[in-house]
Formats: sequence, structure tokens, C-alpha cells
Amino acid sequence: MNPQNLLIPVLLPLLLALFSFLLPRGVKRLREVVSVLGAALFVYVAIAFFGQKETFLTLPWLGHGIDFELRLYGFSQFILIALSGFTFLITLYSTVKMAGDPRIREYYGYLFLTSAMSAGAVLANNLVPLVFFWEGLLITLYALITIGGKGSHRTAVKAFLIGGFCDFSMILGIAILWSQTGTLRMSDISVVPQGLTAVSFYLMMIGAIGKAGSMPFHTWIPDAAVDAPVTVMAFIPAALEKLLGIYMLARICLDLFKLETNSAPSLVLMTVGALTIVLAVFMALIQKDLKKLLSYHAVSQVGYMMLGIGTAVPIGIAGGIFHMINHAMYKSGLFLAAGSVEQQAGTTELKKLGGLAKAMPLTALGFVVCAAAISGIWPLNGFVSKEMVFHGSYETGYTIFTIAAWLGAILTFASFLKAGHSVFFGPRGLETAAVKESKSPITIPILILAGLCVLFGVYNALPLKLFIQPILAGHAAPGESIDFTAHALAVFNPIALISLGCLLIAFALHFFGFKRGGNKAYLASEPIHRLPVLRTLYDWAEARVFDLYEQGIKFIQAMSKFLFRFVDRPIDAFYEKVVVGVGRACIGALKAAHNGLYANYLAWTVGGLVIIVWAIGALLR
Amino acid sequence: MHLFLLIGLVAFSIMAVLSRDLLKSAISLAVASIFLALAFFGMNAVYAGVFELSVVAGLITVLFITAIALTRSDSEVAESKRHLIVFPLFFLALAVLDILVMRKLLGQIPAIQSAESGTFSQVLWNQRTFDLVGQVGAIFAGVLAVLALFRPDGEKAHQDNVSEGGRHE
Amino acid sequence: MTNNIQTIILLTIFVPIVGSFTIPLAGLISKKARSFWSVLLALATTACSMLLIPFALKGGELAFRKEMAMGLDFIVVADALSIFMAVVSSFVGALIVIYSLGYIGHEENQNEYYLIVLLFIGSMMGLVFSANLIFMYLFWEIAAIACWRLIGFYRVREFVLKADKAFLMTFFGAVFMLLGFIIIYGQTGTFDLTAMRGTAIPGVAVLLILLGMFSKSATVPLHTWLPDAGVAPTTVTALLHAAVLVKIGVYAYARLFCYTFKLPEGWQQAIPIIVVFSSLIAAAAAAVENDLKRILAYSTVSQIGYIFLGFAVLNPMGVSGSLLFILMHGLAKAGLFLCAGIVIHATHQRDIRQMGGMIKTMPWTAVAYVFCAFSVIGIPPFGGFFSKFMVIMATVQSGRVWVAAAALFAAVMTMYYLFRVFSAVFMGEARSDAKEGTRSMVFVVVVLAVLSLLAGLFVAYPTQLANVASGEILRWMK
Amino acid sequence: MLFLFIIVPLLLAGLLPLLGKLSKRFLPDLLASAAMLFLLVLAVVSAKPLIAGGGIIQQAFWFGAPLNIRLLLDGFSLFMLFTISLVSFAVTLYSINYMEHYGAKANYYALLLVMIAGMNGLVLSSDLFNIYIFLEMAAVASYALVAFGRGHDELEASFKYLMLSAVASAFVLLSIAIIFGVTGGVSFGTVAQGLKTLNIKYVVGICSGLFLAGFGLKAALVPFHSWLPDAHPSAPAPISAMLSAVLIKVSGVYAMTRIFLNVFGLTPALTTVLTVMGVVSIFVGALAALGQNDIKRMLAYSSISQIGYVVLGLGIGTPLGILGGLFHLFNHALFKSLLFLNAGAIEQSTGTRSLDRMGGLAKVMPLTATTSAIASLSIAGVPPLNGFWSKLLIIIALVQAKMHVLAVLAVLGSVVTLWYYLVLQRYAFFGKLNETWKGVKEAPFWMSASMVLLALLCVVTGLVFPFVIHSWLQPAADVLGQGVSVALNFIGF
Amino acid sequence: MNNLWILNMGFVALLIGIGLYCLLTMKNTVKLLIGVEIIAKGVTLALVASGYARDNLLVAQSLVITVIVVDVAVIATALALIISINRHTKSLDVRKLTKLKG
Repeated sequence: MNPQNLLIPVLLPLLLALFSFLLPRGVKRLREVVSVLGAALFVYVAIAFFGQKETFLTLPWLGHGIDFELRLYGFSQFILIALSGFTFLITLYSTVKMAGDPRIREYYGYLFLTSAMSAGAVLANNLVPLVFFWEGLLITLYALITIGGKGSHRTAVKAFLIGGFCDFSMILGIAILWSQTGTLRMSDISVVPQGLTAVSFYLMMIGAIGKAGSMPFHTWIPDAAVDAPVTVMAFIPAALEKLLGIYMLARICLDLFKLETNSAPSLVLMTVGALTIVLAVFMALIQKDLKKLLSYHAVSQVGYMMLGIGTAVPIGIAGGIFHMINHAMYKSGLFLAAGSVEQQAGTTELKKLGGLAKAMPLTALGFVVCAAAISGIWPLNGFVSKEMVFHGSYETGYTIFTIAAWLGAILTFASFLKAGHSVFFGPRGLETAAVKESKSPITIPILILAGLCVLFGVYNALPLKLFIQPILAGHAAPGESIDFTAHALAVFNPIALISLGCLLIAFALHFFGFKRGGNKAYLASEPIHRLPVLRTLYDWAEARVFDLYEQGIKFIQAMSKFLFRFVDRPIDAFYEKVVVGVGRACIGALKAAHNGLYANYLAWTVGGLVIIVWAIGALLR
Repeated sequence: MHLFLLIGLVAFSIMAVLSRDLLKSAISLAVASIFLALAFFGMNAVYAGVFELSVVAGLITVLFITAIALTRSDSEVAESKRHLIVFPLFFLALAVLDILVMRKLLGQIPAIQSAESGTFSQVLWNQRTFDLVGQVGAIFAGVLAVLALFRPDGEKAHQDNVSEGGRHE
Repeated sequence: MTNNIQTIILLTIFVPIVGSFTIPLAGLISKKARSFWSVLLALATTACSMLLIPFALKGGELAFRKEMAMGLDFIVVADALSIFMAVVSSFVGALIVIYSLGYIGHEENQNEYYLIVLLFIGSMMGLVFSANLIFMYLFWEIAAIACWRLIGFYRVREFVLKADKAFLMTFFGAVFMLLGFIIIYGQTGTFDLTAMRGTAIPGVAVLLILLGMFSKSATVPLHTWLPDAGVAPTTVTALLHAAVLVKIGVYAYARLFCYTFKLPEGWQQAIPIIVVFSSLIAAAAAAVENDLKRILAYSTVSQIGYIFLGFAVLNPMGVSGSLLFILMHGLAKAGLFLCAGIVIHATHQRDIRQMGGMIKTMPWTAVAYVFCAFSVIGIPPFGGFFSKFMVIMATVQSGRVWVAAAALFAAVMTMYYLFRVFSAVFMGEARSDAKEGTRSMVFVVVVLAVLSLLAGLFVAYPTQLANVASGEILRWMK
Repeated sequence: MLFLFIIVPLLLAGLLPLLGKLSKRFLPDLLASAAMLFLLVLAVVSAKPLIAGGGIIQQAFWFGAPLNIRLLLDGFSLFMLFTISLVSFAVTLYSINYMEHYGAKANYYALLLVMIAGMNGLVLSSDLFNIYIFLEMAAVASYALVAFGRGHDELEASFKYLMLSAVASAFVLLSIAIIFGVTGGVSFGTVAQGLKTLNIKYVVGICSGLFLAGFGLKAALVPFHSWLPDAHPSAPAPISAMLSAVLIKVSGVYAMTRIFLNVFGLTPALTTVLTVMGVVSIFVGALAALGQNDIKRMLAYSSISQIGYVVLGLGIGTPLGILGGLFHLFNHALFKSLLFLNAGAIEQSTGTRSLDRMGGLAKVMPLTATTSAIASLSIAGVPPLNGFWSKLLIIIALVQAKMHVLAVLAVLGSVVTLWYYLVLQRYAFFGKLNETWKGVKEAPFWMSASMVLLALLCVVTGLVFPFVIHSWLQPAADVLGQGVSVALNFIGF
Repeated sequence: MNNLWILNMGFVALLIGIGLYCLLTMKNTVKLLIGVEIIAKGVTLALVASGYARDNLLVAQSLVITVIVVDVAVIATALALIISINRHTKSLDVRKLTKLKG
């Protein structure tokens, strides 16, 4: 394949973006049509790329080893397909959902810019172009969130700052890596994380998991869920950022660094993953807004991926990556479904919704399938990937992580029972009486995604063999099996049984809560919410005590105030007060001395003479 | 004899300083001048002596007395009486210091002895001619100065009007 | 060839300097004539300096001299470093002159304004091409005079006070720098930079020279004049300071400590720490301040720290990064200042707490602001990203991980305060019905914003020149 | 022909009061200006034979008979003559307009001419006693000139100046008497020869001290400076310019330098005392100037400070230091006279010297403002103006002489200098126009002309400083650099 | 001879000391001028003594004459000043002459 073609995945969306920007606001149809067709073409390109030989493109750029290098190989082909697919689906969905938005022009522009940047980041084979595209995504993220309207700006800034922090960490990590390895070409780097390179690993890991939205860099996601358009949520935090973040994490753990099982970096990664699973899902459980609930799950699921990749065991890694693609599908589907509900009912608050299944059967169907997939119900894709992660973590010997993952599974299911129950079942809310099914461009993406969930679950060999095995091909120990299809849907092994048991517990929990809450589904999580210690913690979380961003901003403010008051101002005061003061004092003394008395002046003269004569005498000696 | 004259000179100088009446001071100064002139005669410096006697004891005293007369009517500045106590102490200290220093210097300082010949006028005209130009200039300056200070008041005296009060930073 | 280059260099220096004094004459004819003449001079300077680019790209170096008394020869050196600086500063300077047409159009003392600005550009040209310490100082101080007149342009008491403060502080630094030069002279017996390459100089001289550079480039602890000066004058003046003037010290640093002298080991270690500290403190101050222009001025101080850092780590990438930084910061900071100018012009106040919601009424300004802010923060694909990135990379490469971390933290702070401003000014509740600025004003900021973006997209071209310049450093370091 | 330097102004001074009766204004203006121009040309012309071959000693003639008036013209004296003539020419031009309202122009010019004759004589003399007498001649004229306005301030200032000056003269004369007593002569050659043969360093030390006190008072070095801030502001502006720019240098610095460097020979002890006094003067003068509200008083203190630089440079005694000191002397003559003339222009236009009451005068007096800005920057040592180069040379010399502390102080001094000149500029010119002065006019033609002339000289001297150094300063510095041998060469004549 | 010179110089010092005392402590401007005169006397004595001691009397005398003439000019100017001041202030007190200060 001609290396120049590698630029197509970047340039095509870029052109689409420019088209959208330049097309006057008045023109309506054309924009949507071109966007959908362009996105379709993008998908076509991605599919055409699939299976191509490994291809490199190198263009001179900045010198100093900083070249514009792209590389197409198995992993990036896979991500590219996913990326283009999501772009297409979201574009399609947006034609209806975003119609009439005053900033529609920018919306499509940013959407395609995001695609272009992501494609660039995926294809980059040099750390600098990688950072270039990677960090550039901040802009589109910022811009897309602000499209949400009033109040969204604050969230956008929050997302921007958090993202910026993570990206700067990554830059530092890259810089250290470069200083250690001497090259910026990703395909040439492979080091064991020790000493400085370990620092580099952690810093780059922060960049990757920050993008993926892991704890503690997740806090903008729930906020954005409220403020940003739901398509944006479905596209970026749910799909794209996971794709990119976990892609990057996988690259870091597999290519750039040789991550050893149970080494410190591995354990750190697993710990963060496990914590993310548990903590985020606890937060998700008690949410009373569908979008917010979904967004916390978007965080929680990242934990599985990190946990999987962090195990550094082939099955774990494969599970993590598989979970990434699965999550992108069902979480997008869920968000889109939520968007559909929002579109029709005008709200996503669980309390106000209910019994929509009849009115919106297709949306409900999509939602239920995706929810089942995320909860890990046999034989959907979520089950497969989660099992792989459980296995992987179990293989490391640290069962604690597996237990955390199970705990997450319980609560995930419980919260989705609550969500699905509140929205689509039970009594119909009064305010939502006139709700109808959404238009086909909305339902089709949802159903496609739901369908894919089923497909990837039942025919798990398709993704596992086609996409994931090639990634692991070069990394697994020789002789180790990397074909996981055999027991992917196997139920009769201890781990799978425990997992299924978890689902039962979750069901019991939900039922218990449902009854306690007076048959109100949205109160089903209250028993857990009200548990003694948890309640306090929840209260704190509501007050954003655990929001690293809020604390960070407070820290920055405090530190700034400190530095300003105690360093900058004193320096200025030195010039304004001390220097001027000393000057004044001297002036005062001199003014007092020149008192106009002749005798005084003469005394100086005579005294001066005496001193001079004495001085000369002394110096002559 | 020389010593006596010098002591007289110093004594009358002291009187000129300490006297509380300006006129007496001026006259004491004139007397001191006379002593100095006599000392000059004693050192064979006749011309200097004559000049001292005529110009300093004469002309300058006249100038002083005129000035005193012109300013006397409305200005009596009483000098403090402390001088009668302070001055002797000062003088004693000065004298002691002086004697100590000079005793130490006795015979200490080498010098070049020169023997000159000719008359005073020869020396004055042939060696120190340039001084005369300076003298003329100085006299010019003095005359012009007095003229400038006592010029007719027809043209207004320049009044400056610098306002008092400090600058504000 | 050589003669041509010589002529062009001399023209670059003397066209603005000599031309500046003809401006009052043009002013005698008419206002139009004067404006036209000023712009023409500025453009001619830019054109002259740009003519040198091919020469620089070939890695050419040219030094020639005019003999004068006592080692005070007028020596001109043209290499990639000086040509890069000349092009950047004359370009930004010319832009500023053009923009002044609109901004200054209604003020008094326009003759003086254009004279001084042109003189300033000329002194900048003279400075970058001088290879004699004394002549560097000379042009340095001419720039200081220009700065003094410009800050006090409105003649308001408080502004004139700030002008005096700026002049005094920079002069204080500069004369001590001169003393440092003289100490070097005492050691080497020459002021000729070309003859002193690779000379090790005593630490005291470094300290004294750094005083000058830090004061001119507004680095902690000699920075406080810049925020003050930023408050006082016209927006254009503030911009001139932020975009061009403060680069003088940085350039001198590069010329002296990267290309000529060997620093003592202790200073080599200390300087990066000092400048990062400066960067952090200024960022903190910018995060606390509420005065729009002061924030931007502090931001300049903070970014200057980066430029110093790139030069201070003494490796080619750092030098390249810093040179790029000079360009990118010049464009982006200019844009920010001009946006601030439009906002202040519209609202008649500078306190960001009193503003809000202006994105509705002035969308173009807001977008331009964000673009420039992105560039200053260092977000790709804007130009600022590359320069900042290269500086960080170079810092880490030289083994100063902590310094790089602190610098990155300063970048995070930059994000914070620039968006704090953006939120306060353009977002939230509208507090006044401020209108978008005039067409020309908006045009200007948009152009700068777009330039910031283009500089990022086509970063390879300026980098080429910067790399030639940084390649030379290797030669001298050996 | 050197005698013309003295006799022309002196004769004219004698004539002017008589001519003044004929024509109150025109004739004195014309004659005085013509005389000054003549002297200036003469100074330039005299340079030719000098550059051709070393120092010149010329004898004056009286109707064909040789008189024992030997005038010494070497590089140093020529340099001083040129400076004196230049400044006095500018000042005379300025006086044409400025002295109108004082009246008694003829008398004024006569005094000015006597003062110039005295200074010229001092510079040309080769004899300690002649130095004293011309010193007195110039001084007496200057007392009268300071008191010329006859207001209270002028008289008070003049009186203190006179009384302190008289003591200083007595110190000088006492020192001459001691030298005379030791060496038996007063001419430079004899004294230098005598001191060379005798080993009397303590006597020379005492005499140096006396000279330093006497000439130091004339030059207004701290702590002998106290009369200057009173006297210089009180005089009419052109006289202030003359006093600050020339008189203190000729009767103080020139005399001191000539004696110490060419007759006594500079000893390390003297170097230390001179440099320390210089630095102390710099700071006392500068800091005191900082606190002034009266513009001329500020300038007067500034003179003290700048004289400090001159003495500092000369005191180092190295060729470069001497060069720097002399160059600064020349530069200071230019810009300080210019500044005083500016102040005079302001005073004449607004009637005030108080900085408080001025403000934004640049608008109504653009020429004055521009020239004043140039002079201020120049005096503060901002390149490319002349003051910078001289300070640069002095500081280089200090560093080369390993006097690093003094170098730092000298540098700091120039920062303070800039400080108060910025204050001056801020209060007087740079700022909003004070409403009171809306109707104020720019200075009249001759005043403006002389200010522009000096300002141009400041700029040009800065730009072509190598030429200035080569043609005027190097010969002067060479003379001083040769030390005692210069004086020893005179014996033959 | 040398010792006589030293003796004379001793008296010169005394005279100058007295003159300075007068200048430093007296209030009356005319008195101050008398102090100046006393110092001048001391200096003339010094000149003559020097000439006498070194057989240079003729030169010394010509110097003294010049000094005296100059002295007269100075004294005349000073007295003129004093009289003018007196017209302004109606006083001879030097301590009241402190308008110029600072």
C-alpha cells in the first residue's frame, strides 16, 4: 500500500470538518447529507485498510528526531474501524438529534475534527505526532461540550483542565522516555519500567487513563453528562476516549514498556483499575439521572479494561482490549438510547420517567440489550470480556482484584436494573404521557449497536480472532495460547459461576430496594445509599470532596495566593517601598544636614580638611 | 623682637574676634595689621610691610568702618558671652597642638635655599608680570561687583518665587 | 554576495533608526503621509530582514566590522540566530505599526509615537546584529528609552510613574550588565563577541549580566515593572512590550550564554531553576490578579521563563524550542493583548470581575482569544504547543526532570488562569451590552489568531530556520 | 597669541561699562557674543600648532618688548579652553534674551567676561600662584554674578559662597606658601623639580590636603560642596550654567588635576582619597538631588554628583581613567549647561522653579522639553548619548584598576542619577499639561538656539565619540598621563 | 632660618585657627569678615616667612602685594554683599541667612 494513503484517515474527516465550518449556516440538508456520506466513506476507508500489510509513513517535520511518522498495523487498523464506525453512527444519529441546534455548523466541524485527530493519534508512530493529535483532542472536547449550552462552559473548562493536566503528564513521560531511549519512534521503543523509565511509565499511564476517564481523572464526565449534548457523551467519553485511552494504555503496556506480571507498575495499574471499578460503580448506583448514571458507568467500566491490561497476562490483556470495544458499543448504545428518551420525553431524570417500553419499543429494546451486555449477562459480549478480565486477574494471584471486579459486576447490574426499571417499566409518568418512538436515524444506530453486542457475544470468535489475537501476537510468551474463543462462553467454571451468582445477588439487591422504596424503581438503590458509613461518604462525594479537580483548583488557588502574596508582592514592595523608603530616608537626612547655617557648612569644610589630611597621612605610612 | 611682634599680632587678632563692638574689632584688626607690618619690616620685607600698613591697616579698615557705619543703625547682633570662656579653651588647645606639631617639625623639613638678586621692582616686573594682569582683573572684578550690587534700582531686582513645600512622590 | 548581505543588514538596522527621525518631517506634511511613511519604513525593515532568510537557511554566518576607538568597533554578525530574531521582531513590529494606525489615530503626540516605535524596531535590529557587547548595550538602552516614552504615552501622572519605574528597573539591570561586560573586558581585553567564543567567564560577571537580562525580560525578581507597565499604556504599547521588548533579554541570553561564553557549572545548574521559579511565581500572580492586562503581563513573565529555560538547558532542541517560542509567543500574546484591548475598549474597565457574557456580543473576539490562549497554553495544533513541547523535551533531555515537571505545572497554571479570564470575561451573565470592536480591530485579532494556528500547522518552516540556529550552538559548544 | 585669551575679555570687560552708556542692549550683546565667538575660533585655531608638536609655552609682548608672561598651552589646557569657550558662547547667546529683565546688561557681560578671562588665565598659567590669582579673579566675578539678581536668595547664596570660597582660597594660598617655603619657587617646573629632589612626602601630603580642600571646595566635592546648591540655583540661568558647567571644573577640577598629576605626581594615597571623595560626592549629590523640588537646586546637586564622576575618573590616574574623567568633564559641561538653560527657559516662561507647579510643559515648550530630555538621558548615562561613553570609560578604568567596589557604586550612582532625572522629566515635561500654563510660550529665539546647539552637541558627541576622543581628549589625557615629567620640562623655558 | 620659618608657621597656624574660630562661632557677618581677614593675615605672614627663610624675599613680597590687592577686592565685594543683605533683612546675623536649605 502506498504510504501516502495513511494520511487519508486524517485528511478525510479534516476535509469534512472544513466543509462543515465553511458551509454557511443557512444551508441545512446538504451538511447532513455530506456528513453522513463522508462518514460512510470514512468507514469504507477503514475497512479497506483492514488487513493491509504493516505500512510506515515518514515525513520530515521538526528535526531533532521529531518526524511525522504514521504506522498502520493490526491494532491501529482495528481501532480505526471502530473509530470510523462510531463516527458514522453518531453522525447518523445527530442528523435528527442535533437538528436545529444553533451551533450545528461547529458541531459537525468539531465532530469530524475529533475523528481526524483520533485517527492521527491512532496511526502515529512517533511520540510527538501522537501528542500533537492526542492533545489536540482537548480543543474539540472543550468545544463540543460548550455546545451543550448554558452552564456547559464550566464543565468544558473542567474537562479541558483535567485533560490538559493528564496530557502534560504524558508529555513529561514522553520526554523522560525520550531522554532514556534516545528515540521518539514508537515502534523502536521497548523498555522495562525501572527507575526513571518507571516514572515515565506512570506519567504516560496518567495520560492514557486520564483520556480514558479513569479515577481520579473522571470527574468531568458526570458533569458533562448533564451539560453536554448526549451525542457528544455517546461519542467522546463513551466511545472515543475509551478507544484512544485504552489503545494508548495497551500500547504503553505492550509496546513501549515491557510490563511484567505482578511487577510494581502492573500492580499500580490494577489497583487503580479496581478502585475505579468499585468507587465509580458505587457512585453510579445512587444516581437519579439516567445520563449521569451512565456516565459513572462509563468510568467504572474503564476499571475493567485497566484491570485487564494491568494484569499483563495475555487473557487479561485480551479481555481488557475486548472490553474496550464492547464497552464502546454498549455504552454508546446506552447513551444514544438515553438521548432518544431525552429527545422524546424531554428529561432523563429517573423519577419523572417510567413505562416507556410500550411507547418506545425499539429504544427500549436497544437499551435492554446494551444494559444486559454491560452487566455481563450470558451470552452477550460483556460477559465474554468480563470473564476474560476475571480470569486474567485471577491468574495474577491477587484475588482481591477479582473480588473487586465481582463487586463491581454486582452493583453494575443492580444499577442497570434500577435504571431500566425506572425508565422503561413500571407505571407511566404523567409528564411523559405523549411520548412516541424516535425517528429511524436515532433508533437505527441504537439497534445496530445492540446488534453488535449480541454478535460479539455469540460469535465472539469474530472479534477475538480477527482483531485481538493479532495485537497479542508478538507479545505473548512463546507457546502460550492466545486463542480464548474456546471458553469464552463457557459457564461451567468457578469464575463464570461466581459471576453469574453475582448477577443473582444484584437482582436480589434491586428487588429488596424496590420493595423498601415503596415500589418506586428509582429508589431501589436507597438501602445501599443509606448504609451508615457509605452515607457519609456519599455526602462527601456529592459535595465534591473527592473531586480531584475541585481540590486541585483549590490547591492552585491557594498556592497562587501564597506565591502572589508572599513572593511576588514582597518583591514589588521591595522596589516600591524599600528602595523608595531608603531613598526618602537618605533625602531626609541630607535635607536636614543642609540646614543653611554657614557655620555648619564651614565646619564640614574644616572637618573635611582634617579628615583628608589625616587620611593622606595614614595612607602614606 | 620678632616673637614679640607676632604675639602682639595674635593678641590683637584675638581682640578683634572677641570684642563685642564691631568698631573696636575693626580697629583691633588694624592694630594687628600694624604689628604684622612691623614684623615684615623686621624680616626686611619692606614693600610688603608698607603695603600691609597702607592697604590692610588703612584701606580695608576704612572699608570696614564704612560698612559698619552703613549697617549699624538697624542691626545690633549680640555675640554670645560664652566666647569669653570657650575661646580661651579653644585657643589653649590650639596653641598646645601648634607647639607640639611645630616642635616636632623643627629641623625636620629639608628645603631648597635660593639666593636671589636684583631689586624688588625688577622681580615684580620681570618675574611676576602675570600676577599684575591678575591683579588688574581682580580689581576689575571687585569694581564691577560693587557696581553690579549697587546699580540703580530703576530696573527691578529679580524676585524668585520658588514655592515652599516639598515635592510629593 | 557578501557585500549584498552586508548592505541588507545595514539597511535593516539603519532604515528604521534613521527613518524614525524623518517621521516628524513627514508629520509636517500631513497625518496621512506620516502614517503611510511609518508603515512603509516598518515594512521595509521587515522585508530587508526577510531577504536574509535564504542566507540563514544555508547556515551562513557573516561578521564584519567598522573600526572605532578603544575596542569599541561596530561589529555586525549575521547568523541564523540573529536573522531569526530580526525577522520575528521586525515582523511583529510591523504588524504593530499597522495596527497602531487605528488604535492611535485619535491620540496626541502621534509623531512621537511613530518615531519611538520605529526607533524601537531599529534598536531591536541593531541589537540582534551587534556582536560588540557595548553596542548591544547601546541598542538595549535605546530600546529602554523607547519603552519609557511609550509607557508614558498618555501623559497621565500614574502612567508616567510606571514608565519611570520600568525605565529605572531596566536601567538598573542594564548598567549592572554593563559592569558585567566590563569585567569580561577586563579579562579578555575585547568587547568583540566573535573573538570570545568559548571563553569561560567568572560567575560574578554572569550574575551581573543576568541582572540585565532578567530586568529587561521581566523575570523574577526583576519583573514587577512589566505588569505595571502593562496596565498603564495603550494596548498597543503593552503589546509591544509583551511581544517584542521582553525578548531582548532572552535574545541576549542566547547570544551570550549559548553562543559565546561558557557558563560556570554552578550557573548552568542554577539558571533553569531560577527561570522555572520565575515562571511559577508569575503564573501564580496571573492566577490571582483581577486586572485583565496585568494578568496578561504576568502571563508574559511566566512564558518568558520557558524561553529562558530552553536556552538555559543548552542543547539544540532547547534552543530550537526557545526560538520557536519567541515567534509563537509573539503572535499569540499579541492576539491576547489585542483581544483584551477590544474588551477594555468596549467596557471601559479592566477588572475581569466586572465583565461577563461577552461571547454573545463579541463572538469573534472571544474565538480569537481562545485560539491565542490555546497557543499560549501549548495545545496542538497551535504554534505554542511545539515550542513548549520542545523546551520540555530539551529540559528533560538535559536531565532536569523536576524542572520540567515544574515547568509543566506552570503550563497547567497557564491553562487555569487563561480560562479563568475567558470564563469571567466572555462567559456567564452578561454585565454590559458591550459591542464588538471596530472592523479593523477585530480583523487584527482574527489575523493573529489564525496566524497562531497556521504557525502550528506549518511549524516545519520556522523550525527549519530555528534548527539551523540551534545547529550552530553545537559547533560552539564543542 | 595665547595672551588674547585673557586680554580680549579683560579689555572688553573694561570697555563695556562705558559702552553700556551708549547702547544699553544691542552693543553689549553684540560685542560679548562676538568676543565669545572669537575665543571659540581662537581655541580651535590654537589647536593646530599644538597638534603639530607638543605643548607650547608662549611669551607675551608689550610693544615689542618681551614680558615675563609665559603662557602654557598643552593638550589639557587647550581642551579646557575649548570647553570654556564653547559653553560661554552658548551662554552668551542665551543671555541675549534671558538677561533682558535683569537690566544692567553691560555690567553683566563685563562680569561674565572677567570671569572668563580669569578662567582662561587659570588654564593658561604655569605657576601655582598664578592659578591662585586667576582663581580669585574668576571667583570674585562669580560672587557678583551669583548675586546679580539682588534678591534675598541671591545675596544669601552669594555671601555663603564668598565666605566659604575665601576660606578655600586661604587654604590654597597657605599650601602655596608652604610649597614656596620648601622649594623656593612657585612655578610648576621649579616646584616639581624641588619636590623631586627633596624627600618630604608628609609636607606634600599636607599640601595636597590643603589643595584638595581648597580646590575641592571650588569644585564642590563632598564635604566641601555646601555652597553650591545655594549659589548655582540663585544665579541667573546662564550664570548657573556657566558656574556648573565650567567654573567649578576650571577652578576646582582643572587646578587640582594639574597640580596633583603634573606637579606633585599622583600617589596611591591621593588616588584613594580622590576616588573615595568622588564616590561619596556621587551619592550625596545624587540622593540630595532626588529630594529637591526646585529644579535648579536639583541640577545643582546633580553637578556635585557628576563632579564626583569626573574626580573619580581622574583620581584613578590610569590613562583610561583620566580619559574618562576628562570626557565626562566635557560632557558634563555640555549637558549641565543645557539643563540649566532649560531650567532658565522654564523659569522665564512660567515664573516658577518649583517642580510641583510645572507639569506637561512638553506640550507648550517642545524644544525645551526635547533638549532637556536629551540632556537628562545623557547625564544619566544612557547610550548613545555622550554621557554614556564617558561613564563607560570611567567604569572600565575602575574595573581595570581592580576597584570593583567603586565600580559597583559608580554604576549604582548612575541609576540614582537616572532616577532623579526621570523625576525631573516627569514633573516638568512628561505628564498632563498643567492648566495654569496653557498660555505659556516656547523660549525666545536666541535661548532656543543656544539650547538646540548644546543638545545637538550632546548627541553628536555621543555619536562620533571616537573622533572627539582622538582630537580633543587624547592629547589632554596624554599630558596628564605623563605625570610630573610635563612640569619638569618647563624648567628650560 | 629654618627654625624661624617653623616658628612663623606656628603663628600662621594660630592665626588661621583664630580666624576659623571666628568664622565658626560668630553671628555677625562683619565679624565673620574680620575672621577672614585674620586668616588672610596668617597667609600673608606665611608667604613672607617662606620668602625670608629661603632668601626669596623679593618674590615673596611681590606675591604678598598681589594677595593683598586681591584681598581688597574680595573684602570690598563681601562688604557690598553685607550691605545689600542688610537692606533686605535689616540684620547682620548670619544665622538668619538660612532661607536656602535642604
